[in-house]
Amino acid sequence: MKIGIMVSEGPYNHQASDTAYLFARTAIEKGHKVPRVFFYHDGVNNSTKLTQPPQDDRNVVNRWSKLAEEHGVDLVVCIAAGMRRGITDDILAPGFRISGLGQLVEAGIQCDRLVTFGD
Amino acid sequence: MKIGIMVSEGPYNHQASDTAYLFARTAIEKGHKVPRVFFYHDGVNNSTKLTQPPQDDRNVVNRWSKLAEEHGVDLVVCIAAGMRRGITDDILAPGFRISGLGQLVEAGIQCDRLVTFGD
Amino acid sequence: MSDMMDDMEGGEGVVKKFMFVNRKAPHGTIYALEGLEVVLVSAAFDQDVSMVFADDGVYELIKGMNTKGIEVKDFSKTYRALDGYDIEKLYVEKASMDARGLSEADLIVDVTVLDSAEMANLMAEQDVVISY
Amino acid sequence: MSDMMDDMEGGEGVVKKFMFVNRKAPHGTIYALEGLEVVLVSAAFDQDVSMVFADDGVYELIKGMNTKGIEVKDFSKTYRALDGYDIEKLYVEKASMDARGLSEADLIVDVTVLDSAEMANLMAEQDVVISY
Amino acid sequence: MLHIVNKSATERNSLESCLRMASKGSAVLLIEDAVYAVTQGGVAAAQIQAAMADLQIYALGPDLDARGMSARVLDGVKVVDYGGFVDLVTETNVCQSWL
Amino acid sequence: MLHIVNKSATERNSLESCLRMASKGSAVLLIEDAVYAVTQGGVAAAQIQAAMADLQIYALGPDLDARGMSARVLDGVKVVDYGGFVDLVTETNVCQSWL
Repeated sequence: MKIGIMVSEGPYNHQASDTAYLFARTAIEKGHKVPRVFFYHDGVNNSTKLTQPPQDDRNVVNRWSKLAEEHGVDLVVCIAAGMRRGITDDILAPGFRISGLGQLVEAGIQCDRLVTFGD
Repeated sequence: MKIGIMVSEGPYNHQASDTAYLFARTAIEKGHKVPRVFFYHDGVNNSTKLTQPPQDDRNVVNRWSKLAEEHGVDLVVCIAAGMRRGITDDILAPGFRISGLGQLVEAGIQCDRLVTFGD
Repeated sequence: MSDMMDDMEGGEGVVKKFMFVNRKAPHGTIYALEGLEVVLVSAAFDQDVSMVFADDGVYELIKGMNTKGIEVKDFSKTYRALDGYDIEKLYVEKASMDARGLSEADLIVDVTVLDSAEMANLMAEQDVVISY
Repeated sequence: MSDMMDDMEGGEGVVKKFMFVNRKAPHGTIYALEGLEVVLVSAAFDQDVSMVFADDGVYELIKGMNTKGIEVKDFSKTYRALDGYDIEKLYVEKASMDARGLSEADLIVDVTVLDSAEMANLMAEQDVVISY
Repeated sequence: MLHIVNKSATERNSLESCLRMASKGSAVLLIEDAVYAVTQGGVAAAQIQAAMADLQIYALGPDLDARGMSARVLDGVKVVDYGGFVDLVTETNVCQSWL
Repeated sequence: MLHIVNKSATERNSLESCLRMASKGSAVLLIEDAVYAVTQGGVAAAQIQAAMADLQIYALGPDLDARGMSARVLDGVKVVDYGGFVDLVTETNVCQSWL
């Protein structure tokens, strides 16, 4: 089955991005496809390559990048929400791209399910 | 009177930073001093110079920078919270500096009041 | 359609029931404003779109807002423009209105008021529910 | 002391009553963890520090957490280390414990349980209250 | 003492907790989404009216205006602007935000 | 239909709203801070027990473990892991998150 995901909160401050990642990874392990994760609202803050979490903590951004690389997950950052919050191409981590809200609606149309994780 | 401020949420997603700014500006207009604003938790996201809000909207980051320039307000971004969230010297807007949590405790000791704005 | 969605065949021409659920007050957080931005974009995709206002989301539709004093954008007029985007299905939960002492006369747009059971049924028949 | 605080004379040697109010559950948000980081730093400033746990903040002190399954840091042992930083005033609101079916035996550290009126008086006599 | 509440009482428990732990004679200032609590006909109205026996209840005018709620404020609630907010902070000995 | 709730019922109104607007036979999955609601002795326990007449109540095990709450789960609540979460999403026709 094709499962789309929307993430509405940034890394570390809320558990939303952690739960979304573990859900996505598990869905893929179970044989489902996660064609796209759409980052909206403060969720756009998951896409910056500048984060440096403590050594003994998980790296939220890198985990998403790795999921994109290994499983072809399309990580889309909302351009309007990203501009408001200072997310630009220059600081984008691997696997993320900036695009419009149409990508969220498209994921809703083309995926069998759309699951939202937020605050 | 000396009033310290702590901001715990980022720009646009929550009203916290707007309220803190209007409070600080008004306090200064009334003759008080706002020696320091400390940005903690997602509040560190107020300090990036990369935001590009819509033309017809307020510019949260620039307003803080201007307040610092015109009234000597010390805008301190927590280093630990900032590293987790990808705030580095390279993307810091004018008037902001990165430092430790001791600056928050110090503001609590040296100011007559400390007011927190968050979610 | 983007490259990454190439393995999704059969997307064209599909009409799904999209519901956008608004449960947050305006201004205190950005969810109402950014939620509206998604709804406007969805109009271009020719889907069967409805909006629900429940809990504090009903406050988004209150008449007479004036945001000058807090120096933020007043986006409440946008709800009136939804009609022009063919987004006409606006539902409000009655229990949410009652708990806040509000009636339809307080709202900036025409809505359909549903009780909680009717709302439950409406939600259950959607294909996609996006909430904030 | 930083340059920008130069106009603040008389800061040295001052001992203020600092209260840190914890009202959020652990893990769902970072406030409990980052709040603990401030408290540890405050210990270096020789202030009169107390911590309050009320509402969902009492969940921060529950015994037996195991965060492996959600892949986040388990910081709950840090509460046991507070003692070593001379942070010994830990207060818990009784009404918050009762509403959650919790007793002192469920907690990882020794605390003083206060009723709401006692908590009110304690808060009112602080110099600085930092909450999250 | 000044207590500051910024969240809607119909969404979160912060106003209720604040009122429970505010000592007699304290001031409570409602800002941002918390201002809905002082409007007529809402479920929090009775709670606010009962609290006024022991506490001074204030609401931030610009936040009421922004939400279209200025004409609905309960009797006995004092509406202040940002200047009044600053005065409340300086005229009380300490303030606490119920986030 | 699957309803997902992630916030503590003692902090926010989202569980209450979800239970009010969930149609009979729906599944409700509690994750993150919402898992406290299915623990013994809490104020939400009665609400959950009443809801089980019409709804299937699930809670995410890893979130219960992380909060030290696994041994306190109410009878009748089904504890699932992330795999079970995925199954709930795929086995119901649509899901909604009560943020």
